[in-house]
Amino acid sequence: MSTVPLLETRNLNMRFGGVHATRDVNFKLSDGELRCIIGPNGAGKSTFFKQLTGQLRPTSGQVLFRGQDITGCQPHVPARLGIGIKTQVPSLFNGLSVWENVWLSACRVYPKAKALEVTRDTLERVGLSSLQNSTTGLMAHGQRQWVELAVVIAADPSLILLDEPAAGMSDQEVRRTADLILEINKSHALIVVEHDMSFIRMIAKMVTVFHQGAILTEDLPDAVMNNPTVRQVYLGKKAA
Amino acid sequence: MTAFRDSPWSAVLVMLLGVMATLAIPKWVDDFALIQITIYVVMAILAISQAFIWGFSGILCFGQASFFGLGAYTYALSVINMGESTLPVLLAIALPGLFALLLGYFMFYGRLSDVYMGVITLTVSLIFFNSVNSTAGPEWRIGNAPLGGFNGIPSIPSINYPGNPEDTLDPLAFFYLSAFSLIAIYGGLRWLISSRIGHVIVAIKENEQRATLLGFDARAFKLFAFTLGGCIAGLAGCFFANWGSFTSPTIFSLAQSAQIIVWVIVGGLGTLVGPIIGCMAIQWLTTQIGTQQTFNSNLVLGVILVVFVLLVPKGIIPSLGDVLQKLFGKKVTKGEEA
Amino acid sequence: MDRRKFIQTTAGGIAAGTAGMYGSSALAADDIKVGSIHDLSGGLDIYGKPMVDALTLAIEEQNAAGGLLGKKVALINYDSQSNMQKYTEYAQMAALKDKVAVVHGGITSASREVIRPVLTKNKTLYFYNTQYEGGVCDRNTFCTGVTPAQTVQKLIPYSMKKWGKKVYVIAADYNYGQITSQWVKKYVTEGGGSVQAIEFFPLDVTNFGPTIAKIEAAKPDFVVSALVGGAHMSFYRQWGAAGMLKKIPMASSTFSVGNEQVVLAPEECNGMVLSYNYFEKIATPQNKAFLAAFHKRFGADYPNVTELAMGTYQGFKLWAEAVKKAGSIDRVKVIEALESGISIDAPSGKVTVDGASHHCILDVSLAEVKNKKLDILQTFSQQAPSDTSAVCNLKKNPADNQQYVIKV
Amino acid sequence: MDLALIVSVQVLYAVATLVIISAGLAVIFGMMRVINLAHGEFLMLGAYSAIFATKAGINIWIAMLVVAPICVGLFGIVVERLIIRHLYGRMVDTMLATWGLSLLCVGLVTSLIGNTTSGVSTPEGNFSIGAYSVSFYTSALIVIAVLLLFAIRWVLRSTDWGLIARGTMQNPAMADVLGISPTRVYSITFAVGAALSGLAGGLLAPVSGVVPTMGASFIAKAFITVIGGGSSILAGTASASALFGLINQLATFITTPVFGEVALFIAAVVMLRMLPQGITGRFFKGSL
Repeated sequence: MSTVPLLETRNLNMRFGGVHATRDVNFKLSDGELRCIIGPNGAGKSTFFKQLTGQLRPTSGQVLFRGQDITGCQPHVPARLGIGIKTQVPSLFNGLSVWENVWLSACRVYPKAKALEVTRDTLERVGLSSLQNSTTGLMAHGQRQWVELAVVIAADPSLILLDEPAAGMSDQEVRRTADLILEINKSHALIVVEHDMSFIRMIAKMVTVFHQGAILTEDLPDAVMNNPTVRQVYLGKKAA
Repeated sequence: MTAFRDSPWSAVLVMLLGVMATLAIPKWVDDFALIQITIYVVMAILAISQAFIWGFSGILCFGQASFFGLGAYTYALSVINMGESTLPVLLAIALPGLFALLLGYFMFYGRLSDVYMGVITLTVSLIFFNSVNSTAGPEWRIGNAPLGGFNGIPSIPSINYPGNPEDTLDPLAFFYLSAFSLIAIYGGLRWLISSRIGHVIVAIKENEQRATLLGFDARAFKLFAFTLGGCIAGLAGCFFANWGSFTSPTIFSLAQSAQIIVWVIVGGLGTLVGPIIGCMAIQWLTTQIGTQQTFNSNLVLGVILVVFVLLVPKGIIPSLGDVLQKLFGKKVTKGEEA
Repeated sequence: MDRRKFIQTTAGGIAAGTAGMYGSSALAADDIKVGSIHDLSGGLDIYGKPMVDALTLAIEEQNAAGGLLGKKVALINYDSQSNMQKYTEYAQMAALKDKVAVVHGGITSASREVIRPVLTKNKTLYFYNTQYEGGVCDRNTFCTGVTPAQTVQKLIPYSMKKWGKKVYVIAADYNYGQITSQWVKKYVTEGGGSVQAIEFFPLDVTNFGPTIAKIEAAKPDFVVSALVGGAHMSFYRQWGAAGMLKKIPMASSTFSVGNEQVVLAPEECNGMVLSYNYFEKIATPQNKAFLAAFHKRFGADYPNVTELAMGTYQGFKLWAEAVKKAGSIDRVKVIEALESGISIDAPSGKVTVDGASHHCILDVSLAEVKNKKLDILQTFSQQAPSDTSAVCNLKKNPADNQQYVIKV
Repeated sequence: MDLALIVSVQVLYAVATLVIISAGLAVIFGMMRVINLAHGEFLMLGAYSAIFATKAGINIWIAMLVVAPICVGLFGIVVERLIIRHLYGRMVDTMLATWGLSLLCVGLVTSLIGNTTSGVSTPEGNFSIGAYSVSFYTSALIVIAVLLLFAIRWVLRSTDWGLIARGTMQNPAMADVLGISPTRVYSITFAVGAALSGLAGGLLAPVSGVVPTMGASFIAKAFITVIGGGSSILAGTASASALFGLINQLATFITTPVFGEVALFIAAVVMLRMLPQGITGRFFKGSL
């Protein structure tokens, strides 16, 4: 494993007018790692996520991917470097079929013939082969989340960023999503932003807790659960 | 059958019909009607350029008349100066294309929303109209071709067989040239749409953000589509200047832009065949109105546009597609029309 | 949704119905067909309507008097909708499909230059009945309208004698305005005067504020206007509003051609001096009879028979005379008849075709606008189109086919 | 010195004209996000109603300031009920439907009223500044433009209808919940926008030739002013009118009226590119 971290941020800041959304965030992720980011609403999780994907240009600080500075680059550059991005609200080609959505992602990376094969395998892997002809716009929310997952992994990115992949899902669907993410982690590093603690417990190895735009602590899930400050700030309110 | 998979068959079918029509028409039509049909075909090429950039690439361009006019003027000015028409025809494609590239870069790399793009393209065509309209003075000339301002450039030499400037195309040969160009462009666009680039362009229209997150630089693809649309419209302009051997600033006018939009809306946004049929139908209707004094042409065009936007928003062809589908009850989970 | 489906089917039905209605109008096989291409809608309709009315009256009178060579004359009307593409389409339609004997049409010089080549190529006789900048030399074309040498040549000396030598010219920005302003400059310098400035305006300009200020700064003795179209009307209105009419008098080579004197208030245009071939107040018996027939046909409140309307009326009469003399509607025979010097006693006085230049020798009068009427000041009889005949002689070289732009 | 004075009066006049012709559009597009390409024809209808009223003996000022807005306002209600109501939220379709409406109006007016240019003479006389004379009417227009801005500001800021309208536009669902019927507010707002356009038409009748096709020359400038102005209606329209009016008049003075127009359009295109959200997208943030 090369010593250079897969993804690193150096005192990343973001100010919207008066709001200081992210404060001097230093974050490191190594190859193949699965990291979860949790924190109450408004803790800066999504802002941090958008700074990584280039959707938001940071006020100051750096974002490095394999040592290469990608701070505030054009939004399509991270994807070309091998970062797969799934946004909070499923964003798909609604007018096109599931097959076409996944094929489009594959065809950017692979030549024509290989792309067809990758598309078939990816749909197989995510279990959507039976739905490949249906139009994504007309599908249920849970299914659309999985289609988006398939679209992201079809391009075989080395790092996948997922923003609340389990949002709006039934327990049984959450269970299946967790298995999927673990299976994906066999070949791809992942960062999952989520605030559903039961889901976190199913998949997490390391957890980073955000609070008011800064990293409060980074630890294994159980340790995070029992950390008094985290409880007071985050779990305490919920538990009471 | 989703939008992509059924396109090869319908494309081949339409092109076959086109070729048959092109060969049959000159046989059973007198030469006046042939000249009339030629202008319909030329305008159909313009309609296709608008259908491609708006229907498939999602670029709301209200100023397609600028490239159309630029093509006509470039051809007129260069053929008067050069005599031989082959290079002027190429120029009439390249220059509008280049202008589309510059204007497209100016707009797409500026994060403009659709509405602003519509207004800017409309304003650009007005800039062309006002500027060319005020070049009537003798000092406005390029080489020995006066720009002519409001009265335009009369008696423009027509396209000649490459090599000898004397042997110019007669109306029949010009009809064949325009018709086969239309068919070739139609085929080319359908091939492009079913190719990888085409898929990406359509995907960008569907959801630009997702396409960007997949690593496609949406701006570059849109610029490519916009430039291609500019070239096709330029060629249509060149044929238009050739057809009437005349061109004037009214080619850039608001009314010309409005007509192009009406053709695509009436014909069917999101298809290529629709606007061709819409264009020919409207052209025929406005000419008929001209010979009858009963209705005012603006009134009829206005009613058509309002009725179609309210009642038949998808245009003739897609609505026909729906009707046929309901009649024959084909079990098709059809998302967007091809 | 049933309601929507119902509307869609009826909408489809209406569209088909209107399309079906457009059969060609009733035309007997052996009628003599006369084509008329004028703008009856769009920006230039204020000129086209009176012209088509006059042509209709002329043809009805001809048919009432037994038609032409024993046949009925039928008018085929095309509305070119102030759109150049339509001019080309209809010229081709008239020449190739309807195969008319003659085409009367074209209002602006731009539209003439569109249809003239088409009609010449397709061998259809063409009459251009509008006053224009002169210089057209084409064996297949006859221009019955007045040219600068006939009108401006009278207007400028009269105005300079009356008001002074310093002139400011404003004109419509197309070849009519461009060339006519050159003629104004020629006659002003010949009369020992000086043109301070010539300003050109596209046809859709409506805000003349800055221009009026510039004219005031130049302090000319009088202004010459060659403005054209409905939008330019606002110049006269703003000129009157700024109280300039009393300070700086004005002469015009285009005013009243679109009946501007009827629309504008007297204090916005009184005192303007014009020069044309026809005014309603011309005291010839033919004119009285013509006006009576015109008002009977088109209503007593018809604003004013314009110069262009009379040009079209006389154009048709000249063509009819030539057909009678040639005894056939064959193009070449009619041209030869016309070139032999056809002349008619028209409402505007004697009008004779000048065989060499294919233009007309006719009376020209100077008139002054007074309370929406045009009072005749002076009349000059039988003025020749000296500007065009100086450069164009179709008898010597009949193959000549171009418009000479007179170098002044 | 007089020339400088005259130039400034002309610039003010041009700015005033821009404010007047785009006020109605600012309401309809600025507040309702409805792109009304028939705005030019609303102006034309306003001009014709002013002329017919004056010919029927009504005092010209009443015809312009009262009759024209009311007629076009009523027409606006009819248009909103028949066409615009079905198209809220579908911006491109509204654009096309109103374009059809504008062609339809031109055709209808041409066939009913015919095409002879009609008009009414400019009221009041003129006065002179130094060697130059300026018509009272020009200065009257400048004053009216300023009054118009303040009137709109007063209505929007300090009347409950203004508040309801602004609220509904921002969040129709919320208005519904509070018992205000958005459909009624939409039709009233559209009618007010149409009335303002009618007023503009009436005011411009005396200074321009009134023909069925006169709308075309105003539509482009009105749109550029409103879009150039940006989200907030008043500050945006005022600042954009000032900027574009100045550029137009100065270019006209230096070169010819044509290049004055071209300069205006080029300035608009460049500015839209620099400030995609319009002037008030960046400056005067949050003002009305």
